[in-house]
Amino acid sequence: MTLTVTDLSVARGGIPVLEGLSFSLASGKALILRGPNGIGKTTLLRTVAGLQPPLRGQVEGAEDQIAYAAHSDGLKPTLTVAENLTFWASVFGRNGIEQALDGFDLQTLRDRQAGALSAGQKRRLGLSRMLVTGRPVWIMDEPTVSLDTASVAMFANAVRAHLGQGGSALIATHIDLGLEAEVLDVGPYKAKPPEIDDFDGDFL
Amino acid sequence: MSIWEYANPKKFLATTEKVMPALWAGSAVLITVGLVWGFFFTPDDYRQGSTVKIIFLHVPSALMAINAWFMMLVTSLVWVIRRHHVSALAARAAAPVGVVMTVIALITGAIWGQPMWGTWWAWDPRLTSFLVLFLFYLGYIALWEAIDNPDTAADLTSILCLVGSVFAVLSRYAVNFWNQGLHQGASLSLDKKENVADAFSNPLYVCMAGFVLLFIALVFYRTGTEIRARRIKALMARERLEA
Amino acid sequence: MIALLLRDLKLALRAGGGFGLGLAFFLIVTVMVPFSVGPQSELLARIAPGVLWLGALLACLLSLDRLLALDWEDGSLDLLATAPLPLESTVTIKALAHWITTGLPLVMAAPVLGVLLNLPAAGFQWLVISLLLGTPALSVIGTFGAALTVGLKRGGLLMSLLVMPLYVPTLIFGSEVARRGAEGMAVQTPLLLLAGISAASIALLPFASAAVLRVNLR
Amino acid sequence: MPDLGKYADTVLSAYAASLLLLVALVVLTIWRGRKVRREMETLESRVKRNG
Repeated sequence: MTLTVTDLSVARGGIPVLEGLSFSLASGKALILRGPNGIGKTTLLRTVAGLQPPLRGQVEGAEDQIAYAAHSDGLKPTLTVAENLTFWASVFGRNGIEQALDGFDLQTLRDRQAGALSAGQKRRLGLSRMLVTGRPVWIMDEPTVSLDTASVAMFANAVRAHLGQGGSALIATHIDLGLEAEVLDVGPYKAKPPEIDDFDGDFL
Repeated sequence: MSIWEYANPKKFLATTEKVMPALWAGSAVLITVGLVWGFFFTPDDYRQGSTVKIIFLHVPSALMAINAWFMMLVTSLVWVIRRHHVSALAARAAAPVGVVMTVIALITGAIWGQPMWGTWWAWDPRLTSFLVLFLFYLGYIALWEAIDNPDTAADLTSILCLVGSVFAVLSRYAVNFWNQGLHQGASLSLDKKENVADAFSNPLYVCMAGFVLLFIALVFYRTGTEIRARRIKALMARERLEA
Repeated sequence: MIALLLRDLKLALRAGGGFGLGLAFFLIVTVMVPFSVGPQSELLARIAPGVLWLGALLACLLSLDRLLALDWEDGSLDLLATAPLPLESTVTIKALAHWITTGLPLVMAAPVLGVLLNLPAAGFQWLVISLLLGTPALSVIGTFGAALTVGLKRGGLLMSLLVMPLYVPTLIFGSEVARRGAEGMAVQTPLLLLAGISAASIALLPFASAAVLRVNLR
Repeated sequence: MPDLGKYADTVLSAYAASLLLLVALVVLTIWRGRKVRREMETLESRVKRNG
């Protein structure tokens, strides 16, 4: 199960931000994306996840294989931790949330309403959602925001275990997770603005 | 050489620039001739007296109110299928013209209805349908204005236009069913017996041609404006990105 | 799919879910009508079917802006879009949940409010039948409007502007059934047309709603 | 001026209202068109100078 990206260009709000990106992500591997704020990492991840169409190029092996985690966790404050996870598990056609609760140390919180969790606990719950999806390719956008050191280690362990089972992960992050992972700096792929004189459908 | 070449914004601007003066002049001449002919040189109707002269404004504006929506439907489809930006922008440019035409048709209808039917407004099927059409135009324009990202706005308004067209036709049948109405039948149709007298129909044709030309001129000009506005937006976004 | 429906119903019933607000709005609007038009029972009896239909329509409209906006804000829609469930099913389920939590209670409350407005005895059955047939259309059309405006900061007012014209045929045929029923006239034609509009909306509009939602998620 | 009879007010107000709306539409269209064209030209020259 390999995720292959060829000659990908992505646009934000109609303006190209990154172009000519190619990489592949084999099972058992992780790829860390780096680059300054605003360069288009989130746009790239959303394009790979299939939430927005690419400007050019192809993404192969992503459809129905990916689990996506972004800045917001998709949690309902009036549902309990267990109810939230059970819901996402059944949306992805699976059951069994115990492993996810164990992996992110959420057993003691399982009957607490998600609205009553701290920011870090919410994040852990959001990340544990990746485990219940059963999808092989994890696509994560700044997963460690508001996590403390212990929780970051917990997260790194979860990713390592996932890779050990033949999964893969594409992560945009600034901190060192201590993973054996390739690093891709997207800075050099910043889109070059086209000539100013001649404009066409892109209006540039 | 295919028609799609004009979907390039620059080519569109260059071409319309050339035909604009002819369009403005043509529409001005036709509307002036039609209205002067209609206003000064037609007899009074034996039943409606001089109010029949309102027909030279009422019928062409009503015609354009519907045709403008139809044009928006076609250009929206072109955008959805072929993704030519000029097409989406032309739909956006036509909407306010359609609104003004609808308002003219409604106002002249109300002013005409007052002496003829004894009321400014009646919930007659035709009047009601035009009011509903007016609401559809308002919603369409409001959606364009509300969305910042131009491509998203073009997609959403196109789908609204497609869905709205179906519901507009449904509403037309619904109001027909709901009230049989006071309004006379079509003023011009292939069935000769139904038609208005020849004395009125010739200046009416001139006015209708004039309104069509005026509509084309306005839509071309406004589409050009929308293209430039879109380019301004793109250039500003690009500056922000480079900074 | 069942999981999504159950979650939406659960969320509506929990604290702050807004269940019953539409119903309360329907009640209050109906109660306000005699204050504005006067208490004469013949007048109320004549306008009752139309007032009840309009009240139900407004109550539906009022609850629409939470339909997708909450899931949009907390990121659930992004995640649902990457889930195995097609977006077409997602919006259909959302509309169904909206109907169960808003439309169905309105249908059940309508006869009680009919008593308040002095609705003729013959009208009750047709009022309930017309609402039962018409409110699903209100829910799916409303879901389309909610999908159009989901990304906007103050989408509520704009959504009303967009959805109201789309409600016109349903309102006309629905209240026509209720009115004719109350006056003891034949209801077959508007009833069939109402059923047709509902069936076609339920069958086709989810595709438009899903397309619009995909555009908004980009 | 033709004799409009008792309907003079009706006909004249209909013509006045319609022509006013048409002229307003044309004037607004051209006014906005010119403004946007000027804006685009200034912006284009600025972008070209800087980039």
